[in-house]
Amino acid sequence: MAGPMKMRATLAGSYTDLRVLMTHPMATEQQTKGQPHFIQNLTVKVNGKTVIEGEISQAVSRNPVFSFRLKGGAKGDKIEVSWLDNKGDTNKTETAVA
Amino acid sequence: MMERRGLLKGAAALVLAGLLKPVAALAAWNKAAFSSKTSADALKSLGTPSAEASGGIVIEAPQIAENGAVVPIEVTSNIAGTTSLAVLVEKNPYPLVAKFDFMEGALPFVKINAKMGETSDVRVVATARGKHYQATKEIKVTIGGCGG
Amino acid sequence: MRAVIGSTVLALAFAPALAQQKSQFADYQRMTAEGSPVELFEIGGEELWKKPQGPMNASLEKCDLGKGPGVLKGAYAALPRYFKDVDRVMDLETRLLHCMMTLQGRSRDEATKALFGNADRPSEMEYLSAYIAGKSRGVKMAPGSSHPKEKESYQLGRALFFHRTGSWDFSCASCHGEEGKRIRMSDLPVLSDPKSARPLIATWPAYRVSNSQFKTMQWRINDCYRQMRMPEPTFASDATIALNMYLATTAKGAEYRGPGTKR
Amino acid sequence: MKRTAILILLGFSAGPVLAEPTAREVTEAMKRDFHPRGQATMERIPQDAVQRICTETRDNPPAALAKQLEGDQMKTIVFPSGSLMGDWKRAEKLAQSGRGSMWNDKPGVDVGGSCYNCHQISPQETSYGTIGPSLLGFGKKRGNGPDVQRYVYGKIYNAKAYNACSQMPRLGYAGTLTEQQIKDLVALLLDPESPVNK
Repeated sequence: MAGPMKMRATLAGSYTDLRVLMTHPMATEQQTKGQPHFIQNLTVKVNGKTVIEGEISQAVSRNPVFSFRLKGGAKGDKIEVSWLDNKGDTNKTETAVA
Repeated sequence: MMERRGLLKGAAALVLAGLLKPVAALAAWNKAAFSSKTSADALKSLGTPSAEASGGIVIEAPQIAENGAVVPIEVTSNIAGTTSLAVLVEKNPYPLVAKFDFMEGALPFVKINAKMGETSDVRVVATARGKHYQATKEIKVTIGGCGG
Repeated sequence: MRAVIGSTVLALAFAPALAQQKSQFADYQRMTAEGSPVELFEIGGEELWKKPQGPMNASLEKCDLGKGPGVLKGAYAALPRYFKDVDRVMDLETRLLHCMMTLQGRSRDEATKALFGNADRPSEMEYLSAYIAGKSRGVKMAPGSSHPKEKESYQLGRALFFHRTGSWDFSCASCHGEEGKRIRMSDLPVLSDPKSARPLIATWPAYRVSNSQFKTMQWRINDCYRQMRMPEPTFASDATIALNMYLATTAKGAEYRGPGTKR
Repeated sequence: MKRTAILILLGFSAGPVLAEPTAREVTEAMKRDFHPRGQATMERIPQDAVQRICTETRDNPPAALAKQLEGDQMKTIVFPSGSLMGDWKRAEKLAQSGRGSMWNDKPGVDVGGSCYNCHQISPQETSYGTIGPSLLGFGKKRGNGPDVQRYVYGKIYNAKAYNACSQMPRLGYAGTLTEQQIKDLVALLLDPESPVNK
């Protein structure tokens, strides 16, 4: 079962500041004797439309925290962030721009 | 085209059969780039084998890190038309840490926490309008605590 | 009186020099705090606080942390303190364990199975501590100091702090007793000095980047004794609570700013 | 002045209601509230004379008492015959490692001297502690004659023989390091080929 995720989206003048926190071990090959467990893909959508696609490695720190910036934005815009790891686990969270 | 449709149909069938989660069937992850043991190989696999040094890429990170398990790295590209950013830690066993594609609606900016095994250059490669640009910054990793 | 004024003048004269001596890790510490996942532990802790568990299928929402059943605001900042119902001084984790046993009907063995967590084995105690400590943000730290057992706990904690023993002859003060020293590159705060203790204790419990895990004061004390080459202090024992009491009392008056993010 | 300070520490400063517990009372509390784990047995809890007196005097015993303690500690040092210089190349790893004697260490396997935790040693290692003095260029300044070898060996074996309340562990006396390991560390500090002296 995936642990909690948390996201905050706030208007910061000309852009929207997005901060996402994910619970994940991000275990490396070294730590697991060859059985790494880490998030590989993440997707940011605004009102249903994909705006950022990320591919990440086991070198991202445990419990990943990402910040992104979205062009413009308005209060109430619906932001969705999802991730997928190398074992097929996924999680997602949604928030509205504040 | 036919082949692609066939593949998609196959994936859809797997999803329906409950064998694959929908995201898993569609997500791409550049295994060759992430398995590369040098940044040169990783960049080749990403399709950005050479890049021109640019002051338009700003890497904000501490010059010296208290612990390599978490090293905050913030990247901004001021190069017009930037559509992707790749972050590499030169001396990590697998240098490529992350790669982000920015579509309409996103600014070419990202902040991540990366693991660093030792003091190393951090390299950022940006792609804008089909051209590749890069910048590097050294981050010193220190040892703290009793080492128990 | 004159001496006091004299030293104040001296302190002012040296203030600019001191300001320049700020840690070379200041940028690192600021950026890791900004990008800390510590909030995840507060969120997870809130879920656990409200989740019915144990043979009595009860949540912890009626747990009295000293401010009355279920009152969380400022509760952490007032710990450790004396609890009349058990006639004993308790710190946060000791009290939580007490509530798990009394409200949820759980056995001590079961409730203490995963005290110090890691990525594969999360610790309920750590998540709960994050949530509860977060409810004291902005509150001045004021551990109990009036009951004779609170005074006794402080005195034992202070004596433990300076007590040299174990294979390597260490006391807490061996490392945390002299200004300006460090282990490897880690600065060592003088924890018997309120000036050093305040900013530090006011940000525990904390997400520790070296473990990439949320850690509590019971863990901090346990792991120091491990590295001091000592036997293991028993979780929630009077000695561990006393050390906690000594540190919290030394830091009293500091505004709580945790849960923090540390090396 | 010094004597007054000691009297205060020994209990006269405590308020009329509650005195700070004595070292013996603290030992009893630890026996009650600690438990053995791995190689860290309860035998590590009772204080010996050095630990008790250093605790009671806050590491500042009267000179005569300090001298007596140091003399007693000197008698614990077992000096091997012949050269006390081992292999500095092996010692760097020992100096780097912070393992050894902890409840989660395997006796004889996970062993180190924790030297860099407190000392600057080889110039290549920039993450060094400052609780102890810098040892950079140690042999260059002092040479590596038999007396210096004996001093370094003895200091690592039992630092309390030279300074009763030193914060440095008694690495040989406590059984953390073997004779050969201490010899290797002596070489790290004294061998002209060691990076310490380059």
